[in-house]
Amino acid sequence: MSDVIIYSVVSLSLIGVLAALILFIIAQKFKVIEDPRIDLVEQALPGANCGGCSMPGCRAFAEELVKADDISHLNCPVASNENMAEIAKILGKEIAEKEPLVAVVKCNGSPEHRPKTNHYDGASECRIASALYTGDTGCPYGCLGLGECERACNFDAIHIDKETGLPVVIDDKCTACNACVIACPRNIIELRKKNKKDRKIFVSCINEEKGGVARKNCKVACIGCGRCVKVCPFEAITLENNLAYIDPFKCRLCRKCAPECPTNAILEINFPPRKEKKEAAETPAGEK
Amino acid sequence: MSKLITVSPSPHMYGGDNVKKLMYGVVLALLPAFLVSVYFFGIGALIVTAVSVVSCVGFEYLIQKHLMKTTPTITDGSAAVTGLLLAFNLPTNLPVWIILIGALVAIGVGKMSFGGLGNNPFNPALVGRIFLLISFPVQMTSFPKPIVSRTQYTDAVTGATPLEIIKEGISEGIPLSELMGQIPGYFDLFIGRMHGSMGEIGALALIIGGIYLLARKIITWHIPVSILSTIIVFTGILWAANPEANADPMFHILSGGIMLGAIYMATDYATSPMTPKGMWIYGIGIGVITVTIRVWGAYPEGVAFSILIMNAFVPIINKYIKPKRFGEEVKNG
Amino acid sequence: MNQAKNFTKGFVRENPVFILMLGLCPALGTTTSAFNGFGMGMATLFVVLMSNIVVSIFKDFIPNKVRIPSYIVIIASFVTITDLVMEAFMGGLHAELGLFIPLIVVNCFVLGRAEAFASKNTLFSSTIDGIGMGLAFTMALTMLGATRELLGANALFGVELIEGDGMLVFVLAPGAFIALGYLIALMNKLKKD
Amino acid sequence: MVLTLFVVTLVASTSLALVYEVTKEPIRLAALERKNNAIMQVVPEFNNMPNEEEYTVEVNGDELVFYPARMDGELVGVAIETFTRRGYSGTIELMVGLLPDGTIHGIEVLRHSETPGLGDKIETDKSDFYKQFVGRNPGDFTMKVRQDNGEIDGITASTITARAYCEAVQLAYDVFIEKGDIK
Amino acid sequence: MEYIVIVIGAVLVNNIVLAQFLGLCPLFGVSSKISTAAGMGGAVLFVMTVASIVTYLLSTFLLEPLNIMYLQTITYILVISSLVQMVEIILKKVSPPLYQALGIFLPLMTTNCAILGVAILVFQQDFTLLQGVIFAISHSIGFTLAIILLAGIREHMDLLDIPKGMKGNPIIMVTAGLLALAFMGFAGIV
Amino acid sequence: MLKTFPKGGIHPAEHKITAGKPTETLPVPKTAVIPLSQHLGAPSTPVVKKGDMVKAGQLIAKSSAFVSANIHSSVSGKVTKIDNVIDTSGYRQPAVIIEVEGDEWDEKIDPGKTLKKEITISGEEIRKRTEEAGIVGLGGATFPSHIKLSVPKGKKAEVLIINGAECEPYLTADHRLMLEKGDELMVGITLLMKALGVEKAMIGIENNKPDAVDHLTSLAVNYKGISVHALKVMYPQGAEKQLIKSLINREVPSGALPIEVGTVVHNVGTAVAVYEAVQKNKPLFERVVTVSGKSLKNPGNFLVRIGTPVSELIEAAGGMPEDTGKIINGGPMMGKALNTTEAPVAKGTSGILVFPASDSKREEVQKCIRCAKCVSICPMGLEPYLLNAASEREMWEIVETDRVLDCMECGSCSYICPSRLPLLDYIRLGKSTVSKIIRSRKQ
Ligand SMILES: Cc1cc2nc3c(=O)[nH]c(=O)nc-3n(C[C@H](O)[C@H](O)[C@H](O)COP(=O)(O)O)c2cc1C
Ligand SMILES: Cc1cc2nc3c(=O)[nH]c(=O)nc-3n(C[C@H](O)[C@H](O)[C@H](O)COP(=O)(O)O)c2cc1C
Ligand SMILES: Cc1cc2nc3c(=O)[nH]c(=O)nc-3n(C[C@H](O)[C@H](O)[C@H](O)COP(=O)(O)O)c2cc1C
Ligand SMILES: Cc1cc2nc3c(=O)[nH]c(=O)nc-3n(C[C@H](O)[C@H](O)[C@H](O)CO)c2cc1C
Ligand code: SF4
Ligand code: SF4
Ligand code: SF4
Ligand code: SF4
Ligand code: FES
Repeated sequence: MSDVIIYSVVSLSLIGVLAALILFIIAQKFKVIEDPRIDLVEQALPGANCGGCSMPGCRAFAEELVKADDISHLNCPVASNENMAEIAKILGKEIAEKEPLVAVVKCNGSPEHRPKTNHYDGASECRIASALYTGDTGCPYGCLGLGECERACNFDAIHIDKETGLPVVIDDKCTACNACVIACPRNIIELRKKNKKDRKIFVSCINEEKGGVARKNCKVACIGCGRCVKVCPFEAITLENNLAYIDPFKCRLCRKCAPECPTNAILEINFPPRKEKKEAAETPAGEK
Repeated sequence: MSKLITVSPSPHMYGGDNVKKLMYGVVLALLPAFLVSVYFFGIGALIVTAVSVVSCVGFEYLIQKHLMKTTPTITDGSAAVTGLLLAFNLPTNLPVWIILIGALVAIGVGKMSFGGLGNNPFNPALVGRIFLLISFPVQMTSFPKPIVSRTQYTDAVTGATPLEIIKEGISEGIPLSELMGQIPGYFDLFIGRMHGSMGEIGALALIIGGIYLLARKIITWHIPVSILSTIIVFTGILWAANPEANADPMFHILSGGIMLGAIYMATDYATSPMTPKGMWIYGIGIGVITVTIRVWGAYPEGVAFSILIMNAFVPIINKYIKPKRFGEEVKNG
Repeated sequence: MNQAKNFTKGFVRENPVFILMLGLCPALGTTTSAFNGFGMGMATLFVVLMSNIVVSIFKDFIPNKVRIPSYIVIIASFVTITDLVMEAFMGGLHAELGLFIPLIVVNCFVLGRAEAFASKNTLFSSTIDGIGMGLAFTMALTMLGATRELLGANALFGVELIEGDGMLVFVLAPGAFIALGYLIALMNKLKKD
Repeated sequence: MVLTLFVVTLVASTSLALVYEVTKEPIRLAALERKNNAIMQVVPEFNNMPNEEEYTVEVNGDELVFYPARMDGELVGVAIETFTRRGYSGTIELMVGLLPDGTIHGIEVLRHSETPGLGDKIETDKSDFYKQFVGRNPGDFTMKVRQDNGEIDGITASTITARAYCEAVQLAYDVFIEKGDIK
Repeated sequence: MEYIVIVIGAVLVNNIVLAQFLGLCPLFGVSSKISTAAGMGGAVLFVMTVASIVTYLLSTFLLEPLNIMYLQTITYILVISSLVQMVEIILKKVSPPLYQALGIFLPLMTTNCAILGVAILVFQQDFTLLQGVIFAISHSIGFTLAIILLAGIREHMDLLDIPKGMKGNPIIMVTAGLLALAFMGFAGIV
Repeated sequence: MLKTFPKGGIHPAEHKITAGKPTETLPVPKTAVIPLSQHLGAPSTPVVKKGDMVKAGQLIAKSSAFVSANIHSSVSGKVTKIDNVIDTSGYRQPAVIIEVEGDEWDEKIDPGKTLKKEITISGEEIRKRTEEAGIVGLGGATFPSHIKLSVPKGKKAEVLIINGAECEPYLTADHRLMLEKGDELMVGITLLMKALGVEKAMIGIENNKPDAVDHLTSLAVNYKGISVHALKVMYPQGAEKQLIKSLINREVPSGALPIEVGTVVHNVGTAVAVYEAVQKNKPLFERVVTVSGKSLKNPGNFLVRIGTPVSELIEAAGGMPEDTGKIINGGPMMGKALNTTEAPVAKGTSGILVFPASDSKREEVQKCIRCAKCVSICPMGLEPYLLNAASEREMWEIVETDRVLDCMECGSCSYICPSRLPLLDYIRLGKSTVSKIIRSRKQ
């Protein structure tokens, strides 16, 4: 009876120790040096494996972070600033504070403003339509409304409005991952600084045609008249190729420009209603 | 301009075939075999077919409408083909409730779970049939006698199929020459006077339908020919080696579901390879596995299993067997 | 830690079988009937619970490098104990479950609990976790067993409900996979709602 | 490190050994009881200890185990542990109880791995298949399935199992008649 | 002949995953790509064969003579887990791409029932060493076949729209079920 | 057996309604809009400015790069502006707009119709004239022809292939040209042969134009080295690589040019244009355009000045029918749908098709049923169903390794698909994305 106990104990221990020993030797022989920080960084990342950083998954991003000398250009859209700060601490590297951004759609040409000139009947993809011709309206710059951006968004933050046929961004859901910006073949979407209370002022048009042509095809096109440029007290607006652009970092949301625009191409969103001029306060599509 | 002109990428012209026409083409091709079945099995053939087709179409409708919440596409005819082919794979005295289970499995598990037409990796009708065969081995292997039980449905006189007789006999060590006396002659096999599943009898009618499918370009010849030739070669070798223990190739291709399988079921679009070379591999695989199961396996018949097994290989075949690219191997001269 | 949540997490949200897809072999191999599933679940419950307890007690004494081998030895011991005890006192069930009892030792779910939970948590939490997850596993196996028994043999816990044979496939391998597939789909739906 | 592992295995093996020692006897008893139960099922009432009188008979290299059952010293039947390898999924082991004249008194299945729902109908609590054998003397009827021109109704879709079952019972009977003279 | 029976039986008839329910975690975990599935198959082949040999020897020359077969489970698992670790360490050095591909799944081999199950079966079936080795190799081939077929179908499904409710694990399970259904056709060949 | 290529191809309904209609000359338009980008390659640089007076045949824009072509005025009159207009490409592109006054031709041009057979200049000069005359391939690709005439070092042209297949349904411009300008064509071919230094030329014609085959065969006896071959009616018989395979049984490797297998392919129209440029000094400023469609009153073949608005062609063919749903520039298989009838005819415009609304809308799309029809008809041996699915799901590696770049956009796959999948739409998307990926990889 005690035999069994002795045999058991001895053989089992023997096997255990033997296995440990062999393992130990092999581990020494086949050592691979891998940076242990990769694991640490990976744990600090959100682990969503969304590819928003343009790497194949979080681990690859972690490896990249460890490898790179300057990580300020490496950016995980999902991670918060704390996450990134933690990673920077692990790596002992500097990291740029991320300015919160949000996507805005720079086309306001709903069918009432921008009548259809033909009927598109190809595969329902903006990239395919845009590779074919100028589009189903007179404007060769405007949104095609086939929802490439909606499909690109992993966060359910951008949707085509059925009535206007234009995409609308849900500010709270948008992580500024840039996916829709890349997806849009017409470069209509821009990531802009996220202001307090989600306020925004921007020129909702990218048409570079001459004023007359642009206006003919779309009632709310920017015609490049330059009146907004003149009224802006902060020199935030520039005019190039018949198109005005408001620099989000220079703009201080004074709202002087919007009422100046003869075509209502400048949108202001999430502001309290204006008292004096009713016309401009009417919030056009693009608001959620 | 009041009416807007249409703009779309090229081409601007389309061929005449569409999914509906193809599917109803298959239905048409199956008609002769159906009539043969009705002639031999009578009321049973009618009931089984009606129940199977209606329930397949019905289940597809219900699943699409209520589970997948999409617009039902039952008019494309693919569910009807599945229902018809499922019926062709069942004995004509099968209780209605078993047919319903078969249809639910074929359409629900075999097809719609994968997203419906074109998505299923396994042949839905065969999924239904094998599911039933394994679930209800008794009911699925009692086949009514042709002609005599035309007016009976459930309590038809049953008997064994030629393949069962041969298999059982050989396992008992009875020489083949003696067994051949117990089965119908080759002419009867050819026109379908034998025990068997509803639609697998009647090689002649099946071949006529097959010629129609080929002429309409609904199927290509590669799969049927590769299956049949493999079976002929393989069984021919076995037969030549020991004619007393192995049936001859003629018997093999005329009995059981080989014709039905090779012409109508192995050719199912969704579950067969895309290139001629792939089709040959697929067909040879089906032939070899069929004979293996018939000769060495537990089941007297192996076509259904072998098609399902080769269905599983199809994605791999499609991945590695590519069509001959233009300009690939430059043999200029 | 909220112990109620700790206890219930395994039933739907982190169900080892339906959601995490761990321990699939016993989940499919032993669930020919509700009773067998239940029995296997209970055997696993015992091993999970005991190994969780032992690991959480000794976690501080076990150096990191030999953590996994030590856990495996601990689990293997409890498995062997279960095996021996069941053979002695529950011969019938033991024969039914067969190979799958020693295989509890390789059930990723058991090691997973020891690794991911017990080695980081207190004795109490680990006990609750062991019981909760064990019960969840048992529930999953019983459910699967019941489904298969119901469809495959028209019976539940050995009681015949409808006269006649069921759909044999469900007793066999293909039916096991298919039944689990649809149960997972159902569970996913529950999880979402 | 190695030490910890050593200690863990030490503790584990010791405690295992202890459990083993404790369960060893119950396991043996449980196995014995199963056998006894089977014997009890297949032979008439007895008051000896058949498994203490067990002996084996060799046939073609395999062994059949005989358990004579006696009532007050008189032989009332023999339980024979027989088997066949020709089951659908391998070996089927049976306990066949014969009366001294060779009449079958009862049959129990000890072990099999036939398909649940098909071949497992040979189990006594799953179908009445076994009843066809009880009370009949294999010497008086062809103990074969109908397909083989015998008198036993096979199990539908499980001819192979039924055939194998008959074979195993036949084996027990044949050995009983030929070499089974009870000492 | 006897070896052919073992091979066909293990690969087709009693396929370890499709009929015997062993090694399912890796079957579902590592079958998203044909290439990784093949790698996993190779790893299983190696570990299963070596593990079967070592455990066979251990049982025949140590556990059985000493009458301590009840330690089977614990000794086997010790052997297997160290073996797996060895493979992992070696692979990391010798073939980093393969290591990358199989990555986290190598440790899972310790908890792969197939390895332990086959080791136990080899001993239970009273095989000779050679038979045991063939048995183990055949089973790992069966495993590889099943996992590659499943991976093929899964890769194919990447190009389809699987309904929402069935996406992911449910449809993979059903696919495995249909695969098992098809393989039942091999019943009785040996 | 007629010659053909071995794999794939379709046979769409031919609808060659205008085959029997002799070419009519269309009046000069009131305003000509001459796009600066009528060819493959870089747009030309204008050499005239607003207010300039020009004559027909006068150079108005110069080739601006290696792959580019000269552009000549097709009318005489005053340049009113150089502006962006939507042309047949569907995009807004720069064009020279000319207010027509009279019809005065450049004096160097010989406007006579007499055949000028003898060739007096060298091969190199032929090439140069071709370049000066702004000749681009008239078979559809509008690739500047002079580039094809200079054989790269190390390569040797053995045979010139003349593409008279005209495999697109409806189109008959080449057909008419072969019938009406057979001798000019033969001289043009001889010129091309001289420029290339080859002894042999083969004309390939689909067998649905037996009159053209007969006519050219009878003419060919008078010209050395030229043979005429009837080809099986099978779309895309006229595609360069397929035609080469049909005629000389050589396969141009993936990504390579015909010269790789010792041949150069030119369209019959191109050959005639070369004749006119070399022998008559006439630059390319007019071409034959088929205007056709089921509901047109007077479909026909018209000799049209480049820059004529499409609307005038439709007017000449009997006016825009009530039921018009689509207007196509080119054939129905490869042509481009226009979004405005104001787009001007360009060098590459071989046909203007007016489709009734009933033929214009695509049918409802179903899922791919994997019927393999697209695989079996793809003449390039591709797997359209796979390229389609992979492009749709942005699996670009598959798209690339399965050779999307070999696709010549013949449209056979979209044509045949019983599920009406927009295969070619997605394949084009795949092609452009993969090219972008490859380009960025090279950097
Ligand atoms: C999964 C499966 C399990 C089977 N199980 C058994 C079994 O347990 N016993 C048996 O005799 N046959 C079994 N079979 C064999 C078939 O049922 C076979 O057709 C039958 O043995 C012979 O048919 P019959 O009994 O109707 O004459 C099985 C077949 C399959 C596919
Ligand atoms: C970038 C490019 C370069 C070419 N270079 C030559 C060349 O050097 N020589 C030549 O004979 N053809 C050349 N070609 C013309 C092609 O051979 C071919 O005629 C042209 O692409 C139109 O053919 P398709 O209509 O069949 O597409 C070139 C084409 C392209 C696109
Ligand atoms: C699908 C397809 C069909 C074509 N069909 C014709 C045709 O029918 N006739 C023709 O002249 N060119 C046709 N082409 C263009 C030829 O490939 C090639 O570009 C042309 O013959 C070269 O001559 P060119 O440069 O003089 O135009 C076709 C091209 C493609 C891709
Ligand atoms: C030639 C041809 C053969 C077919 N064969 C089958 C078949 O064997 N089983 C089946 O369920 N459906 C069959 N169908 C119908 C249809 O393709 C089938 O439902 C698809 O597999 C569903 O995706 C067939 C269709 C065609 C055109
Ligand atoms: S794709 Fe990214 S940037 Fe665009 S809306 Fe969605 S979250 Fe915002
Ligand atoms: S914003 Fe761009 S991507 Fe989005 S619908 Fe408009 S064109 Fe398409
Ligand atoms: S369009 Fe491209 S893919 Fe389609 S058939 Fe033609 S060559 Fe093939
Ligand atoms: S022709 Fe259409 S349906 Fe058929 S395989 Fe190709 S894409 Fe799919
Ligand atoms: S439970 Fe068997 S491999 Fe995980």
